[in-house]
Amino acid sequence: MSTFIQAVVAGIAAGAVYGLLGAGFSLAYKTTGIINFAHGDIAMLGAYVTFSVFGWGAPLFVAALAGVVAGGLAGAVMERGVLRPLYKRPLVAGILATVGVSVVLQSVIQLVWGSLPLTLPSLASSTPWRIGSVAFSPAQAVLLAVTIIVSTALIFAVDRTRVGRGMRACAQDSGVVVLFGISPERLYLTAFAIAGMLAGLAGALITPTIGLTPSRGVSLSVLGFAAAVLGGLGSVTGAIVGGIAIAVLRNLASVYVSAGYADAVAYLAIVLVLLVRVRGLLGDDLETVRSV
Amino acid sequence: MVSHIKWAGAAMVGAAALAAVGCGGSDKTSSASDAGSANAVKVAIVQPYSGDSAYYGEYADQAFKLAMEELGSTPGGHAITFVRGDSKCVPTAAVQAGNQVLAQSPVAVMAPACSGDTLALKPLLKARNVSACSINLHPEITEANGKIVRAAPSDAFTNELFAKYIADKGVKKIGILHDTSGYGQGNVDTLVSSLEKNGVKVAVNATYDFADTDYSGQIVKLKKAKVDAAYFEGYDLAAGNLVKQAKQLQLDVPYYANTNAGNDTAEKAAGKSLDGVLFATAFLADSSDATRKFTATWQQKFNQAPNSDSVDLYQCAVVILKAIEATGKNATGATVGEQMAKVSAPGVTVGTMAFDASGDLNDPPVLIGTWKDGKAVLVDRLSGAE
Amino acid sequence: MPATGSSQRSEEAAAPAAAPLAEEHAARHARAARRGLATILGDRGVPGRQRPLLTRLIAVALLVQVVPGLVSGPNLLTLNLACVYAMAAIGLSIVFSLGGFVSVAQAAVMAVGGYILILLFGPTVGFPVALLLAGLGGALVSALTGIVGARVKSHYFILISLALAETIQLVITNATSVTGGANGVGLKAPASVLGLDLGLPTDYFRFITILTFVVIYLADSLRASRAGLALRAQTVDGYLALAAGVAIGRYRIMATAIGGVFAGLAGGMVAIRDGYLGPQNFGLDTSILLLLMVVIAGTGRAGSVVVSALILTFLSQGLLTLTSTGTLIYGMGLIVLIIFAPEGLGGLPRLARGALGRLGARRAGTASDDGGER
Amino acid sequence: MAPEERDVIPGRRRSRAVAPGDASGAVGLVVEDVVSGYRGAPSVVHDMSLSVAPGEVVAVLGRNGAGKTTLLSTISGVLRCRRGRVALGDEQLSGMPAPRIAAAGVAHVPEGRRVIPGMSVDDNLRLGGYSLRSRTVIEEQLRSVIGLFPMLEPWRRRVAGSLSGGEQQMLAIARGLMGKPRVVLLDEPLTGLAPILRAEVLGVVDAMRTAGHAILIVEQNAAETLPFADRVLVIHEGRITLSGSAAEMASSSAIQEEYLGLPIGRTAGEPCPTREESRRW
Repeated sequence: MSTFIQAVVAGIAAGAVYGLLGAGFSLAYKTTGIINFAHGDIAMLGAYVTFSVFGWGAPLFVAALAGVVAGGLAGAVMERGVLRPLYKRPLVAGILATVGVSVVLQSVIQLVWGSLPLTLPSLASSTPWRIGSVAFSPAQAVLLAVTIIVSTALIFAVDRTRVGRGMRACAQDSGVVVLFGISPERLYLTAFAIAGMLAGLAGALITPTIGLTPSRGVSLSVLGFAAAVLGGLGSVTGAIVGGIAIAVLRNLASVYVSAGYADAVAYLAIVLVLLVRVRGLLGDDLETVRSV
Repeated sequence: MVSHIKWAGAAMVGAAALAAVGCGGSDKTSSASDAGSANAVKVAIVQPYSGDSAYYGEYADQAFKLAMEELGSTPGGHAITFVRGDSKCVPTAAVQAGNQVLAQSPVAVMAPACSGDTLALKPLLKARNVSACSINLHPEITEANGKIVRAAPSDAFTNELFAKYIADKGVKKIGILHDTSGYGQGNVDTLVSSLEKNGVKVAVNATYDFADTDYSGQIVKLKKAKVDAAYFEGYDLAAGNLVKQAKQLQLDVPYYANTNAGNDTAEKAAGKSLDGVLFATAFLADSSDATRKFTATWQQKFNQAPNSDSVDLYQCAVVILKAIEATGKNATGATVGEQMAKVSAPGVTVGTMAFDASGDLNDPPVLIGTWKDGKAVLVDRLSGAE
Repeated sequence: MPATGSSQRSEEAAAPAAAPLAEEHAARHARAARRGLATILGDRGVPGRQRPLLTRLIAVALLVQVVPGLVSGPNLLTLNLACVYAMAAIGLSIVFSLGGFVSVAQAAVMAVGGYILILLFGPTVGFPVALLLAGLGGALVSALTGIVGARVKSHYFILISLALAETIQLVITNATSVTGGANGVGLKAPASVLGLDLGLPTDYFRFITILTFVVIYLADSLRASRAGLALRAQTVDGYLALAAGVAIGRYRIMATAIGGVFAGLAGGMVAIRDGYLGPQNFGLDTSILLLLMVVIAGTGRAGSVVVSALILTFLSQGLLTLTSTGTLIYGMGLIVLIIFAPEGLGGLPRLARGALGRLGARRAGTASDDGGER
Repeated sequence: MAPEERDVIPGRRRSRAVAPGDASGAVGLVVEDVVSGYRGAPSVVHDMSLSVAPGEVVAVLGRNGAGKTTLLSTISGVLRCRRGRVALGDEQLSGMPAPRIAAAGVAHVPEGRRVIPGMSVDDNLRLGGYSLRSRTVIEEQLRSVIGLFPMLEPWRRRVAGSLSGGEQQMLAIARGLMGKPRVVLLDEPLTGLAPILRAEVLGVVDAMRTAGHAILIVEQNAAETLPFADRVLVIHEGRITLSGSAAEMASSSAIQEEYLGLPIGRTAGEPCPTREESRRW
């Protein structure tokens, strides 16, 4: 039993970051309909910037903020420079353009920081507390706390604020919202900037655990995308739940089924969920209605 | 549905085209032309130059740079041109890169740092009759009368000694985590068989993916199996991350690890968690006069600490340059290869590098190291003279 | 779809709402049908425009005779790879432009074909049989995505195909005893067919060229067939698919299966080309590269897919090696191409004419009539 | 161009009630010689001129494809003016992007309602007040708009997509009023509604007029719109072919003809009987 609890607890901590990644995915998708495969690379960029700023002597917390800002900037630049001409084009054009951005970001990271793996210290100690026979470290606690705070703020912003409402409306009918004084273009920019900031944050949070390598972004993108889809594309809450579900599932699968096939088990579960519930776990009705 | 006529038509296209080929006959490409002028030779460096392992390419270039400064840049009067292939640490890319650089008839090859790449290259080397120097640890890299010499100890050799060392420590039941890379598989296969020979039970032998970000599931699995020791195999970052996460999840048993746990990157990733982890390696900066001297030189020249990979690559560079030097005027893949097999050159991890019939180092070094206060220190020397 | 929305309307409101809804539905239908028809008629891939068989035969014979004499060394190897990719990309273009699926599993389907060939081909199973089985295996795996994919929506399909691709990768890397794991597996025997020694790049080129032309021919025939017509119409508007019902669903699965055959064959030919197969060869990056070939080709026609496969293979082989600067240029090139060539390579001539026309108009001082939606 | 003498139906003079979107700055909408159409297609609206004063309802009648929706889209900036100008009082609207025109006080209630189906009625309304920015102002406006549309009160938390057609139309109009507009453009507000609901919508239009909004309403349903309008324009093939006060139009036989369709053979270029008159608008 304690093994089970330990696997779940560790999964929740790891999944929180996937959830953050997924939330950024969902937000960008919700407003623009574009799936951003450079999301993980923006996260890595944020992490590398965090690394550099930390290296210049700034406190880790400040460095992480710099990473968040860098992520936001990258998201905004990408929206302005690459995606803007593509909104009226088929889905696949936007997606492939983000793949192009991913390639560009990877090579920029490699040119600036080199390919040698780098590391970043944790925001908090990784010496674990012991609760019964379950270990849980301050670093994991910080990670979880940041995720909860950020996602709560994000959910509030999307649900309750004027701009959040605009984003949701824009996702459903970008043609009509201009009649209310909403500029979809500005909202797209905002969405990608916020998504980029979320990615940067996720990058700064996850690198103490995984270290920095230029091409790590791809696997982060895949994780974030899976989390967002499982949770229901477009739902921030869903993305967080989806991320945690994936991590817990992987952990349980590697303990009780097979470590090598843990990912396959997780994917199988996702496919099954999608077959039963087309809109994902928490996706809104709109997802079943929307055709691309 | 596509009509049957269409498919029949397609078959006709195929048949007719084949007939066209038959009439034309096939001209065979001339393979491996001569090496060119007596003075200029090409040396191929097939390494990952892009992607996550691109630093190996950088190490290889640095290794040759240093070796040429120390041994002269024109061994035996041959001006050396380097042809580079990007193996990306992906075996099929290595085949592709190998095909492309071998088409330029190099006299020797610096084999890729990733075992899988080199394994994939082996048939090409044979076909082109070119020899390579490798730093791979995978046991199947070398073979009797093969085309590869290895400037590092084989994992088969290292792990036989390491397994006995682990058994002597009183370990009865061990859990192993390793990645699915070619190196990881080879490393663990040899370790497992040696451990079992020494009466150590391998309770868990789980894998993780190179791209994984979280190993908690696997580590919890070790906890569940109640092992009394853990062995972590992983490339630099993973080696450190595994140890750190295991400590975080309170897997309170002695840890053993492969050579990468002795790299600086691993230490940076894991910090103090690595203290006390015992790893088997061929190189420790502080284990002999030669290694200390080499470390100082490398550090000063390239502004970074050398690790077992950069040392081994340097040794390979030395072997290749020495072999070219010994060849005399007629340097071809075949003649340089002959010289590589019987080279006798000063090494860093071993006093003198010389190879046995299958291309493995004579008296290869096996050191047990650990981390203490941010420094890798020698615990024991299981093989190899200073 | 509106139908879903209507079921949630309150009971008392159902009566007034139902009428406009039905009207709207009918109008959409009509629009969809018109648009679908327009695309089909406006498409340049209609049967009447297909080149006659004889011309194709002569072209193949010429290529097969001439090219091996002109191209050699690394370039020929890359050319061979381009042909392999072209086959897989043509398969993907069927999945994409006829099936309407955005799949990132095509490389994994190739892997299935490749491993089938390399594991079966040997003294007991001949090369042609092994290659056919490779195609069949690809078809089965690809059809699986089609069956599952028919039940989910496009963004979700990407994840389904991703899941399949990753699972196939996992099986290959973990089933070490069968597949050799990450170290890969070598070809057991040299392959030859009809007197061609496929170990030689020149003979390999001859064979792959013929194979590619067969694939082109089949793909174009499929597009021109009745099924192809229906499929093309349904990708333009899902309402058509809805109207046509079951038949389209079956056609879409068929499209994925045929796309899979070509990928399976291509995978088998990778094994022959390298004499060696590893899981890394069929990663997400390869799938994305194939998807790029399809999108950059623009039209669904097999011929233009081959052209873009040639260009992208040489670009990626040339730029992706040795330097991160090369990768940077490659990435930027992709972005520029996607943004500025909305109709792919096929649209470039028109784009150029348009640009020239605008330039001419500006010179002449006439304001272009550019009013419209922002 | 100054608004012409208005053909106001006596008895419809209203007292200024304090109402949502109080259009106190008494400026009307002016459209001058506007040419417009869809991107990459020939112009649909040709040299159209009209004006709507505050507290006035102007109805535009015309068949499908006559250019009615194009006209409204051009005023609200969804389509760009190819020539001519649109102004609200002294403020030139043409050339501004649509969101800024909306913020300047033009509410466009589009054809087919276009409520945001997945969002609540409240959220839909708040969206209408997007350009007001201040949260308190939006909430205040929300209260007064709900006051004007009491039938929305029970549905406030419901998802807009689940409302009936009539309710959605009310919501769409209410949403338009949220932004305190001076001009309200209504595109086919009666289409697809049951007779009772149509009367209700027209009642709301009347209330808006009372509040002093300038209202431009586009309809095919002449019979029901006419009694409510102050003035009527009939457009055909993108040109104004008939215009006049609602009273005279209602009695005109030409309107019947126009509404049913022009006799074949008469093109827009030919002088219509009322062409002289139409120029004034």
